[in-house]
Order: sequence, then C-alpha cells, then structure tokens
Amino acid sequence: MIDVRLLEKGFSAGQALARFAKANPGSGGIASFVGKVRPDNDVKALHLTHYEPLTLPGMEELAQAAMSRFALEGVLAWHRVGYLQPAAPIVLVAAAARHRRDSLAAVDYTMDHLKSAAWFWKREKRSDGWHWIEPRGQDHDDLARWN
Amino acid sequence: MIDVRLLEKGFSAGQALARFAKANPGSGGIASFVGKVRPDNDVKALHLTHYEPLTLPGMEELAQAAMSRFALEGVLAWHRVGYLQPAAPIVLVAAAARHRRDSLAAVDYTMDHLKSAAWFWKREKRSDGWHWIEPRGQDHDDLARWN
Amino acid sequence: MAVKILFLGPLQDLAGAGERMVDGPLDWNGLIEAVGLDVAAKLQSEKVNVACSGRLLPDKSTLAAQDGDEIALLPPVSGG
Amino acid sequence: MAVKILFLGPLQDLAGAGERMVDGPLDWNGLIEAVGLDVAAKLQSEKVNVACSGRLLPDKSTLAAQDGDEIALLPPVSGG
Repeated sequence: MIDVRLLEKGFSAGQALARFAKANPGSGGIASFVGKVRPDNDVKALHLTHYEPLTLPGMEELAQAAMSRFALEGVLAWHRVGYLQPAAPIVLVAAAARHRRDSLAAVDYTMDHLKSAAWFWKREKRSDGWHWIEPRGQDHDDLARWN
Repeated sequence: MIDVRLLEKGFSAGQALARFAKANPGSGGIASFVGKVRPDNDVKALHLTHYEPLTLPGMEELAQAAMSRFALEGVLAWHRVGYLQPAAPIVLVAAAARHRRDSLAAVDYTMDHLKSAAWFWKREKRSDGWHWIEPRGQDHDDLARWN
Repeated sequence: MAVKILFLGPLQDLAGAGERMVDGPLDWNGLIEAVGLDVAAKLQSEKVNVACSGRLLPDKSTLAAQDGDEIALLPPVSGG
Repeated sequence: MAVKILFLGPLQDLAGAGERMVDGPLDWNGLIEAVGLDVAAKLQSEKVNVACSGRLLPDKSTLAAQDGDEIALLPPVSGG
C-alpha cells in the first residue's frame, strides 16, 4: 500500500502512523521518521514551495522505487508545503515490512531521496528576513550511498 | 531524556510516539520502529518471559549506550512481557536527534541489541502446542555490525 | 495565448517575479533572452533543470515551447 | 532459608519446573549436581549464563551462593 501526499496543512505524525499500522496488518514491523522545523537558529517560519506537475509524481515514483528495492508491504511519504511554524512536522516517512532491517533501510533511502532529489525549495524567515536554504553537500553524500 | 519500560499490558505505539515527540521539542527528527507479533505461520499467541533483575537494567544500559554513541536528545525503548495476541506490538524504539541519520542509526542499533542481547525468551503457541523461539544467526550478524 | 515561464525557488528573487508571460514559440536561445541576465547566467549552468508542459527536459537546449506551454526553471532543491 | 535456582526460557522445560530450592551454600559443582542431567549438560556449554543475586557471573565456575541467594540460569535469548 502506497500513501503519498503533499499537504497544505499541518498533520499529526502519531495519528498518521496509527492509521498506517492498521492499513498494513500483516507486517511484522513499521519503521518511521518524522522531520520537524527546528526550533533554533533564530528561525521564525519555514516556507516550502514545490512544482506541482513534478513534485507529487516524483514522490510517487520514489515510493514505488522503495517498494521495489526493499521487501515492503507498504510505504507512506507525506510532505508539507506552504508556511510552517517552528516544531511543526515537515515530513513523515514510514515503511511496513516483514523484516525489521528492510523497513529501516527503506525509511533511510526514502528520506535521503526526499532531502536531495525531490522538488522542494525551502526558505526560512529569520529576524533579518527570508533566506533560501541552499543544497547541502552532506545530503548528496547521503544520496550517493544508494547508487 | 531516556524512557525505558517493561510493559505487562498492551500499548499504542502512535500515542507513545506523540508523547515522546512532545517530550523532545528541540529535536529536528524522530525515528522509530515498532515490532509486532506476526499474524502468520499458524501463531496463536506469543509468550515473552524475562529475568527482572537483569532485563530492565540491561535495557537502561542499552539506552545509555545509544545516547553516548549517537548525537541524541532522547531515546525510548518499550518492550512487552507476558502473553501477546497476533498483531499486538512487542517492542517500540524511538530516537530524537538534531540530525536524521543519527536518529535512524540509533533505532537500528537499539533494535539489534534488543533482539539478540537483551534478556528475553519467547515461545509461541501453534496448533500443536508451545514452541520456544531459538536464537537466530541473522540477529547475531546484525549485532556484529556495531563492534 | 503565450508561453508562461515559472521561476522556482531562489530564481524568483533573481527574476523579480514568480512568473513571466512571453510570446511563443520559444526555443533555448529565446528563453535565455527572455529571462534577464541574472537568471540566464544561472540557467546556463548545469544545475538548473528545465521542464516544459510538466516534463523535465533531458537536454534543456532542445526546448521547443509553443503558445500555451508552461516552462518551469528548476534550480537545485534545498537540503536542510 | 535455602538457595533458589531459577530456570529461564527453554531450561524450564528441561528442568520440569521454573524453579527449585536447594540447601546452601552452593558452588559450581553443587549446582551441576542439583539441576539434573539434562540441564547440567546445557549448563556446561558456554552459551548458558549464570547470575547470582541479580548479578551476571563473568566466570560461572566461581559460583558461591549462600542461603537466601537466587541463582538464575540464563540460556541464549530468543531472536525472532
């Protein structure tokens, strides 16, 4: 079961995970990662933009790739767009599998690709105004692990 | 923040994760794994026994080791004991960290140690009676990755 | 009808707007001329991708946009 | 008062009971004699750990249990 969403409004990761678990009753384990706006570095708000014709299809392809690469029964990838407050969840990824290592590796893989290969641009508002977040070398190193 | 528990009764992983997130407001990300009794292989019930003077202290040492090894702000490790029905959660591990890779690696590390180095003995009830679950070679291979 | 050019992410600050309408048809050289010097310089780097009508172009220099098409200029995505 | 021997996990099936009380003091040889042949054979393998009074013994042959102590026989834990 693939559940991929772009969300304009906030969401509860706990509730989403509870529903995902119910939707994958046959799995021995579910791994997940939730990423939040860091409440530090003088950040007042985060603004996430995307390009609709590419972003959601790209996320769906990524979820399919994770399903093919690992022995999964389900994968969930939810990503916020729009304006976010500090501590709000940005991204939730979960993978249901028969074996623990598959579910954890699938979350790792999906997060690495969402971070550096999905069509999102972020800027953050600090006390001196808005700043675009640049690509990070570390993210590309993380992605290269899967080649 | 370390939250280690041995539980005699069932629990909701979603609720536990929601509380854990609130208890670690400064973290950029939370990774988790929940393992359930597999509803297959003719398994009617799972029975988990432990040795109280060693099991909980061992889990607390493991959580401390994860905190020391990875850059974490919090770690949660809950484990069921007693009789469990198919699909019931057995174990929940979560790690809150500033960086994604730390949180995922900490969950992987903690699960590997809970699986093959924590004082639990499991037996499962099949149609022909109770059977002890033997140690698995794969689990020891998983553990050896961290040496 | 015309061609719509979308400036994604930080390109919108360089362009001074999120989008611009230009007359079609538009090829790669026409795009370079239409976007202004700052965006053109970025566009000529390998790191900016171009999509036309919702499809990423494997080779952006083959751009051939018609009236009604939407061209999206896609700079490197944010890590963070 | 006496020494309590606890048989954990699959050892309880071999012992026929979860625990047994024996007179103290009890050393390694006394333990081997007290647990019956099946458990003794397992106990002499490296894989069965012994705890006394809640502490794992680094070398189980150094066992020196007094009346009131609890000895736990700990077979390899389950994977699964």
